Amino acid sequence: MKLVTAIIKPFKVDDVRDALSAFGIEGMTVTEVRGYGRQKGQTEIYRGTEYVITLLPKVKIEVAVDCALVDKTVTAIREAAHTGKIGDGKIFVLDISRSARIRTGEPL
Amino acid sequence: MKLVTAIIKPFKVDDVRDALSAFGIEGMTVTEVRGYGRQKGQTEIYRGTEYVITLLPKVKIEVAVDCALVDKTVTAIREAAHTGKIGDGKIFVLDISRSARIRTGEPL
Amino acid sequence: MKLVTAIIKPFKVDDVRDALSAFGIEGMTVTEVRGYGRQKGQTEIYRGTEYVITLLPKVKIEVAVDCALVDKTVTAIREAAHTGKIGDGKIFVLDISRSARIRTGEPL
Amino acid sequence: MLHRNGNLALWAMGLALFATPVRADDPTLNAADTAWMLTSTALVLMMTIPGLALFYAGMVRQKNILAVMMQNFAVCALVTVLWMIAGYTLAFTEGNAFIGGLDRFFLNGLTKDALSGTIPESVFMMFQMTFAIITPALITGAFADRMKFSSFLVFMTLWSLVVYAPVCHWVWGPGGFLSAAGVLDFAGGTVVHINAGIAGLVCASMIGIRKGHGTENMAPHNLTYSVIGASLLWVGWFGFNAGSAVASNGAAGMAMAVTQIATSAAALAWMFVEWAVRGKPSVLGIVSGAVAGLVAITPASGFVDPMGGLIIGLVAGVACFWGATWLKKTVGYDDSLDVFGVHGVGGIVGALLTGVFAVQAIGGEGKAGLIDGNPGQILTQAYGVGVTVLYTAVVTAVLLFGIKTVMGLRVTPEEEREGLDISLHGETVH
Amino acid sequence: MLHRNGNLALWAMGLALFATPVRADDPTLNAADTAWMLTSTALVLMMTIPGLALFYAGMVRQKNILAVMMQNFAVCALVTVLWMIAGYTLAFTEGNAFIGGLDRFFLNGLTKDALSGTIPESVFMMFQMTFAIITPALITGAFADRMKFSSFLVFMTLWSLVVYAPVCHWVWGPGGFLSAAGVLDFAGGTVVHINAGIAGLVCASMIGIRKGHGTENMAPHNLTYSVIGASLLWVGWFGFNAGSAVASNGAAGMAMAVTQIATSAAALAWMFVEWAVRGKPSVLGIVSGAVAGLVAITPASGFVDPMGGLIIGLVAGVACFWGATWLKKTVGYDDSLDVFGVHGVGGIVGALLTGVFAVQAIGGEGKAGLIDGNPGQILTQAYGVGVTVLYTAVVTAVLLFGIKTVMGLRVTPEEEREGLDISLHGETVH
Amino acid sequence: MLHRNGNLALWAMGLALFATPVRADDPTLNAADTAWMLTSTALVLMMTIPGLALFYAGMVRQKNILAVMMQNFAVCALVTVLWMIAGYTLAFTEGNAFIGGLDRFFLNGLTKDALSGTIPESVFMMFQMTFAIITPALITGAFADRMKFSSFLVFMTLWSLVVYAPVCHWVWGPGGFLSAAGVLDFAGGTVVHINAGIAGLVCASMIGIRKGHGTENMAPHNLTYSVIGASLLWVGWFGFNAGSAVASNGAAGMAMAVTQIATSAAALAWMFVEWAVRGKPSVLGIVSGAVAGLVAITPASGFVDPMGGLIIGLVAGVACFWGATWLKKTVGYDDSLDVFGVHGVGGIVGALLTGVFAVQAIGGEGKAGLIDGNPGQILTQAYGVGVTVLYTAVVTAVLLFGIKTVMGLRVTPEEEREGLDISLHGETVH
Ligand SMILES: Nc1ncnc2c1ncn2[C@@H]1O[C@H](COP(=O)(O)OP(=O)(O)O)[C@@H](O)[C@H]1O
Ligand SMILES: Nc1ncnc2c1ncn2[C@@H]1O[C@H](COP(=O)(O)OP(=O)(O)O)[C@@H](O)[C@H]1O
Ligand SMILES: Nc1ncnc2c1ncn2[C@@H]1O[C@H](COP(=O)(O)OP(=O)(O)O)[C@@H](O)[C@H]1O
Repeated sequence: MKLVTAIIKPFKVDDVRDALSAFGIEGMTVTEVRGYGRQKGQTEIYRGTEYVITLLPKVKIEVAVDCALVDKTVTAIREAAHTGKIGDGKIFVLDISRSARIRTGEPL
Repeated sequence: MKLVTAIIKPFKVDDVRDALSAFGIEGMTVTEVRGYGRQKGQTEIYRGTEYVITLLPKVKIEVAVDCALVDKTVTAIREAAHTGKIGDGKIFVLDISRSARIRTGEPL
Repeated sequence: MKLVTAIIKPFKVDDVRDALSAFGIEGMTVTEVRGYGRQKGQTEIYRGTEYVITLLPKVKIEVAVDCALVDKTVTAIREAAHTGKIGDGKIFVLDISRSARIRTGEPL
Repeated sequence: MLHRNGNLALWAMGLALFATPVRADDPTLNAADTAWMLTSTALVLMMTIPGLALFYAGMVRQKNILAVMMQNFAVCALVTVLWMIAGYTLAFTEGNAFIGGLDRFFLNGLTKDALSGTIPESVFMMFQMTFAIITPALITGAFADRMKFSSFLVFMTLWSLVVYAPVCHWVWGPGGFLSAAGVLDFAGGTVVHINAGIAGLVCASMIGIRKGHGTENMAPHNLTYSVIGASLLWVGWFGFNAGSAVASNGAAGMAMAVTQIATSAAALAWMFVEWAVRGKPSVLGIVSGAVAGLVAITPASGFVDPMGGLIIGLVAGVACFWGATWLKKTVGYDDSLDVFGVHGVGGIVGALLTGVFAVQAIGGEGKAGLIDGNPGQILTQAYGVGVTVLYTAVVTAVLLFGIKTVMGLRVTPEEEREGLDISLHGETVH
Repeated sequence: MLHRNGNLALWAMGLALFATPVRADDPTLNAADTAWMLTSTALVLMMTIPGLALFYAGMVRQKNILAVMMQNFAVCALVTVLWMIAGYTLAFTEGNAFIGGLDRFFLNGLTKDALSGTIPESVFMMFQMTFAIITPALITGAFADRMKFSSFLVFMTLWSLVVYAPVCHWVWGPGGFLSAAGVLDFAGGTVVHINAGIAGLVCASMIGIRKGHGTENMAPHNLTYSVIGASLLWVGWFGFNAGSAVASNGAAGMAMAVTQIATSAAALAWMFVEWAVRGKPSVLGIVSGAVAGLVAITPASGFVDPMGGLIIGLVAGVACFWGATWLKKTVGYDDSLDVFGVHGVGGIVGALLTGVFAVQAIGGEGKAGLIDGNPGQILTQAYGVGVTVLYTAVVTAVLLFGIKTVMGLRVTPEEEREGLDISLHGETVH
Repeated sequence: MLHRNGNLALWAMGLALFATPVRADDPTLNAADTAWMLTSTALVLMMTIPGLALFYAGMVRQKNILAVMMQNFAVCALVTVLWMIAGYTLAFTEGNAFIGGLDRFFLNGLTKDALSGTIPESVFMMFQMTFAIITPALITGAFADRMKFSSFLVFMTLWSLVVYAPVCHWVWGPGGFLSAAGVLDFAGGTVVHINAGIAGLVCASMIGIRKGHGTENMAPHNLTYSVIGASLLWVGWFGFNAGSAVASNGAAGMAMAVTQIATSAAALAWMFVEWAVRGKPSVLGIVSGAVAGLVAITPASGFVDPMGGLIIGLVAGVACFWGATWLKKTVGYDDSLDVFGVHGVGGIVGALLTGVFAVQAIGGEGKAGLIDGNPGQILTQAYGVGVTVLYTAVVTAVLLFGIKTVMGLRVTPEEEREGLDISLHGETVH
C-alpha cells in the first residue's frame, strides 16, 4: 500500500473527494495545515502595523491506496486540485509497510 | 525505526496513551484531523438548511518505535482504540530512514 | 526525495524557516500538533480541580528535499530548533517514492 | 397636582406622537419621561451594536465574521451623520403628507431647550436616530458574504434618505398620510421591519445567491455569538417598544409586558414546531423565534393586552419558521440570514394582527381592532402594509440597479471565496 | 410639595413591599420610580440572557456550549409564559400565608392603569418576572452536560410553579409567613439564591456525576465568555438590588453602593485566598468571587451600610471559595458549575450576615441586626434559611424522582460523549 | 411649579458640579435625576467590564486574552475598595485647591439621605467611582502582554490614590485649582483620557517593548471581541457624557446627541483616511476611530452644539489615526494597544477644541470658546492639558521606578513567551 499525501488549497477539498469517490476510493483523512512556498502571503493591517501572513491556509489530504491505484489517485488529485495559479500544492507518495483496520483488525 | 500512524476516534486518545505507556512507550504526537469513510456523518440543521457533516472529527496519533516493537504497538493501539463500531479508524506503518532528538542531536 | 518531518516547539517555527531559506529551501508545510513525551505538562486550575495538560502544543514541520540535502536539512532544523531543554522535539526522515507539483504536474 | 402625572396630558402627548406634529401644546419638560427616553435610546443603540452585529456574525462562516460586524458598525456611524444632516428633518418636521421639510437641516434650531412633547427634542431626535440606524442594519443580513463594501456604503446612504426617511414620515411624522389614514404602528412594524424585510428580499434577489449556496457547507461558525446577539436584541427591545410610549408610565409598562410575553411565546412556538417537524429543537431556532416575536409585537405593543401579545407571539413563531424554511426553499432566493423570512414575514403578521387585537383599554380612544368591535382596522393595516411593501420594493430595486450599473454590487468570485474579512478589510479572526 | 419626594410616603411604600400587600394606600404613579424600574427590569433580564448564559457557557467543554445557552434561553421564554399564566398570581396576590390566589390568573385584571405602590403593576409584574426567570436558570449549572432537554423543560415548569412561586410568596407576597416572621431578604437571598443553590445540589446528586468526572480533562473551553457573563451579571445586579428599592431614591443609591463594595471585596478575597492556597490568582477565581459577593449582599443590600457590605463581601469570597473547592471535593457531588458552592453557600452566608449587619439607619425602623442591638435577628434569619432549605430540598427531590420515573433525566452515554450540542440540538460551534 | 423642572435651579446645579462644591443650596432630591444617574452608573461600569476588557482582549494574541480581561476585572474590584476607603474623600470633599479632605474616609457620614445636588450622595459617589475605575483600566492597554500581576496591583493602587484622586479634585472637586482657572472638562477629557493616555505612554516606555515586537506576528487574535467591546463602550459612554449633566434634562440630551455625532464622524474619518492611505478600511480602524471620537468629545460634550461635535469628531478621527500609526512608529515606543495614540492624542485634541467650539447657548453663561468670542479659552484649556500631562508623567514615572526597584515590573522572558494566561493565571482559552 501507499500513502498518497497531498497539500492542496482548502476550497478544493470537496472536488478532490468527489474525484476519488468516482473510482471507488471512499476513505481519506484531512488535516488543516499552513504552507510556506512561492505563493506570496496576504498582508493584514492593524493600525500602525502590517503583518505579512507567509504561512497560508492549506489542507493536507492523506489517502491510503493499493499500489495499483497510485497512478490513478495521483492523477485524480492533481486534476481536481488544479487551478493553475501559484500555491496549488504538492503530492507526495509514501510507502506503507503495514496497515490495519482497527474495527476488524485486518489489513486494509 | 517505524512510524506507527493511527487514525482513531477522539475520545480514545487517553486509552491509547495508557496502553502504550504500559510497555514503556512514553512519547507520541497527536493531531486533530477529520476523516471521511464509511461511517456516515452527522446532520446539522440551521433554519431551512441541513448540512451533512461528512468529515468527522478524528485524531491522528504518530508514534516512532523500534522495528522490534511495531507488532506490540500496533496491537496495543488496535485494542485500545477498538469499539467495534464503524469509524474506529486505521493504522498505517511507515518507514523512518533516519531520526534525531533535537535536544541531544542523537538518533532515538 | 525525502520527507524531513520535525516536531518542534511552536515559537521556533520562524527560526527554522529562516535556517532553511538560508540554503535555498523555500517550501514547507506546518501543522499544529500536541505532543506527549518526557517534558512534563502544565497544570491548569479551575476552582476545585486541577488538570494536568500532558499534551503540550508542538508544531510539526514537513519539508520535502532531495536526498542530497537531507543531511543539511536535518542539521539546520536541529540547530535552529534547539534550546537544550526537555521537549525540544524529534526529527524523522521518511522516503518519498514519488512526488508531483499540482500546478505543473511535474515531479519536484 | 395634575401637572405631571395627569393621565390626560400624558395621554394627549402619547397620541400626539402618532397622529399629529410631535410638538405638544404644553411645553413642559418631564424629567422622568426624559430619564426613561435617555435610557431607551441607549438600549436601542445597543440593539444594533453589538446586538444585531453579533446575531448576524454568528451565522456566517468564519471568513466573513468581521465583514458582517463591519457593515453593522459602519451603518451605525454613517446613518448617524446622515440623520443629523437630513434624515431627521425629512422625517419629523412639518412638510407635506409624504415628506418632511428642511427646518432641522443639520439639526439647525435644535436648541438645548427645545422640547418634543414632554422630553427635550435632542432626546427625541436621538431616540428616533437609533431606529433609523437599525433599519438599514437589518438589511445587511440579506446580502451577507458577497456585497462590495463601497457599494454597500452608497446603497445605505441613498436608502436611508430615499426610503427610510419618507416611510418614517408617513407613519410617525407630522401629517404623514399613513397615520392620517389610521394605520397603527406603535414602534415600527411597517417603518422598521416590513421596510427592512422587503428591502432585504429585493437585495437578495438582485445580488444573486452566494457562491456554493446549496452545495457547500455554510453552517454558522459560532452560534454563541448569535445567542448573545439575540439576547441583547431582546433586552434592547424594551427601549424600542416601551420607549415608544415616549413616557415613563403604565403605557410603557404594558408595552414592555406584552413584548416579553409575545417574544417568549414565539420562541417556544418556533422551538416546538421545529422539534416536531425536524426532530430536534435548535438553538438557532429558539433565538430566531424570539426575534420573530419581537418583530411581530412591535407594531402592536402599545395597543394590545397580554392575551393579545401571547397569541401574536404564537402565530409569529410559526409563521416565521415557515418563512425561513419552506417559503425560502420553495421560492429559491438566497436571503442569507433570513431578513425577509423573519422581519418581513414577522412584520406583516404583526401589522395585520394589530388590526385584530388592538383594544382601546390599552391603546386609548379610537385604537380598536377586530376584537374591540372594529374589523375595518384590519383593512387599514393591510393598506399600510401594502403601501410600504410597494414603495420599498420599487425604490430599493431602482437604487440597486443604479449602483450595479455604476459601480457593481458584488465582490469578485475570488474575493468571495477567500472571504470578505481578508479581501475587503485585510483582517482575519485567528 | 410633599407630593412626590416626600420621604415618608416613599418610605412607607418601600416597607410596604416587604411586609404588607404590594398595593400602597396612596395610588399615585411616580414616573421617576417607574423610569428606574423599567430600567431595572431590562438590567435583570440581561443578567440571565446573555449574562448567566455566557457565565455558564464559558465553563463547559466546547461540545456543550450551545446546550448551556439553549437551557438558559429556553428557561427565559418558558418562565415568562408560566409567570403570565399562574406564577405571578400565585406569588403576589392575596391568598393565605403560604400561597397567593388566582386573581391575576393569565394577568386577568392587570390593566394599564393598575398600580403597585408608586409604579404601574405591569412594571412590578415584569420586574418580578425577571427574578422568576433567573432563579431556575441558575440551577442549570448543576446538571450541565448531561440532562435531557425534554426532562429539563418539564422540571423547570414544575419547579417554577411548585417551588419558586410559593417561596416567593412567603417572603415578598402579601401575608407571606416568612415576611410576617420578620425575615429580612431585600432582593432575594432566600427566594433566589438559597432556593436555586439547594435545588442545584439536589439535582447534581440525583442526576449523578458527569461521565469522565475526575479522570477526563473538563477544563473550561473559553473563560472569555465567563468573564463577559460575570461582568454583565455585575452590571445587571444593580437592577436586581437597587431595583429592589422599587423607587428612585437614596435607598436605591445605597443598595447600589453596598452591592458594588461587597462584590469587589469578595472578588479580591477569593483572588487572594486562591493565590495563597494554590499559587496563582485565576480569572475563573476572581469572577467567581465577584458572583459570590453579589449573591451574599443580595439579601442585605437594603439593610446594611458600606462597612457592612465590605465585611459581607470579604466573608462571602472566602466562604464560597471553600464551598466550590474543599466542600465539593470532600462531599463528592458533581455540581458542574458550582451552583451550590456559590449561590447556596453565598446565599446562606448573606442571609445570616444580614441578621448581623442590618442597621435601622439604612433599612428603616425595625430592620435591625446584631450590631444595631438586635441579636435575635440572626435567629430569625436562620429560621428563614432553614425553612427554605428544607422545602426546596424535599420538593425538588420529589419532582426529580417523578420525572426520572416517567421519562428519565439523563441523556444516553453516547449522547453525553458526543456532546449535547450535536446530540440534542443538531448544531455545533465550529 | 418651578420646584422641579425650573431650568434655573437645575442649571445652577449643573454648574455647581464643575465650579463649586458639589452640594447645592437647595437640598431636594430629584427622583428623575436620580433615576438617570443610577442608570448612568450602570452604563459606565459596563464600559469597563465587559466593554474595555473585550476591546483590549480582542487585540492581543490568544495566549494573553485572559490576562487582559483579568487586569480589567481586577482593577474594577480594586479601585472600588480604594475609592470607598480614600479615593472619594480625597477627590470630592473640601480640602484645598490640590487635594480633598478626609471627611468621607471609608465613606464615613455618607448616609442614605445625604444629597449631592439633586441626587443622593451615594449615587454621586458611585457614578464617580465608575470613572475612577475606567481611568486606570485604560492604562492596561499600554503594557499588555508583559507586566507582572503583582506589580500591576501595586501600581494601580498607588496610581489611583496619588494620580487619579488629585487630578480629579483639581477639575471636579470643591475648590480644585483647574476648575477655578476656568478649565472646561465636562466629562473627563483631562481627568480620564489625557491622564490615562500619558500614564500609558510612560508605562510603555518604562516597561520596554514586547519580546518579538516588530519581528513576530502579533496580529489581534479575535477582533470580534474588540467590536463588541467598542460597541459597549459607545453605548456606555451615554452614561459617561450624558450622565455628566447629573440631571435628566436638555443638557443631558444634548450631551448624548453630540457624543453620538462626534463618535460617528470620527469612525468614518478614520475609516476613510485608512482606506485612502492603506488601501483597505479595516474593522480595527473603524472601531478605533469611534473610540477616538468618544474620547475627544468627552471634555466638550456639555459645551458644544451638534456642528461642533461633528467637527471635533472629524479632527479626532484623523489625529488619532496619525497618533496610532505614524507617531507611534516614528517615536518607537511599544504602546501595545495605543492608549496614548487614542486616549492621549484624542484627549488633548478634545480638550483644546473645547476651547474652540464651546458656546454659551449649550454650556451656559461664561462657558464660551473661540467661536463664541472667547479665544482665550484655548489657552486656558492648554493650561489644563499642560498641568495634567506634566503631573501625570512625572508621578507615574516615579511610581513605576519605585516598583521596578522593589519588585520588578515585568514577567520573565519565558513567561512572556508562554503567554500570561498560563504563566500568571494557570488557565488558557482552549
Ligand atoms: N519542499 C516542500 N516541502 C513540503 N511542503 C511544501 C514544499 N514546498 C511547498 N510545499 C507546500 O506546498 C504549498 C504550495 O507551494 P507553493 O510553492 O506556494 O506553490 P506551488 O505548489 O504552486 O509551487 C506550500 O504552501 C506548502 O504547503
Ligand atoms: N483510504 C484511507 N486513507 C486514509 N484514511 C482513511 C482511509 N479510509 C479511512 N480512513 C480514515 O479512517 C477513518 C475511519 O474510516 P471508516 O471507513 O469511517 O470506518 P472503519 O475504520 O471502521 O472502516 C476515516 O474517518 C478516515 O479518517
Ligand atoms: N516516540 C515518539 N513518537 C512520536 N513523537 C514523539 C515521540 N517521542 C516524543 N515525541 C514528540 O516529541 C516531543 C518532545 O519529546 P520529549 O520527550 O518531551 O522531549 P525531548 O524531545 O527533548 O526528548 C513530544 O512532545 C512529542 O510530540
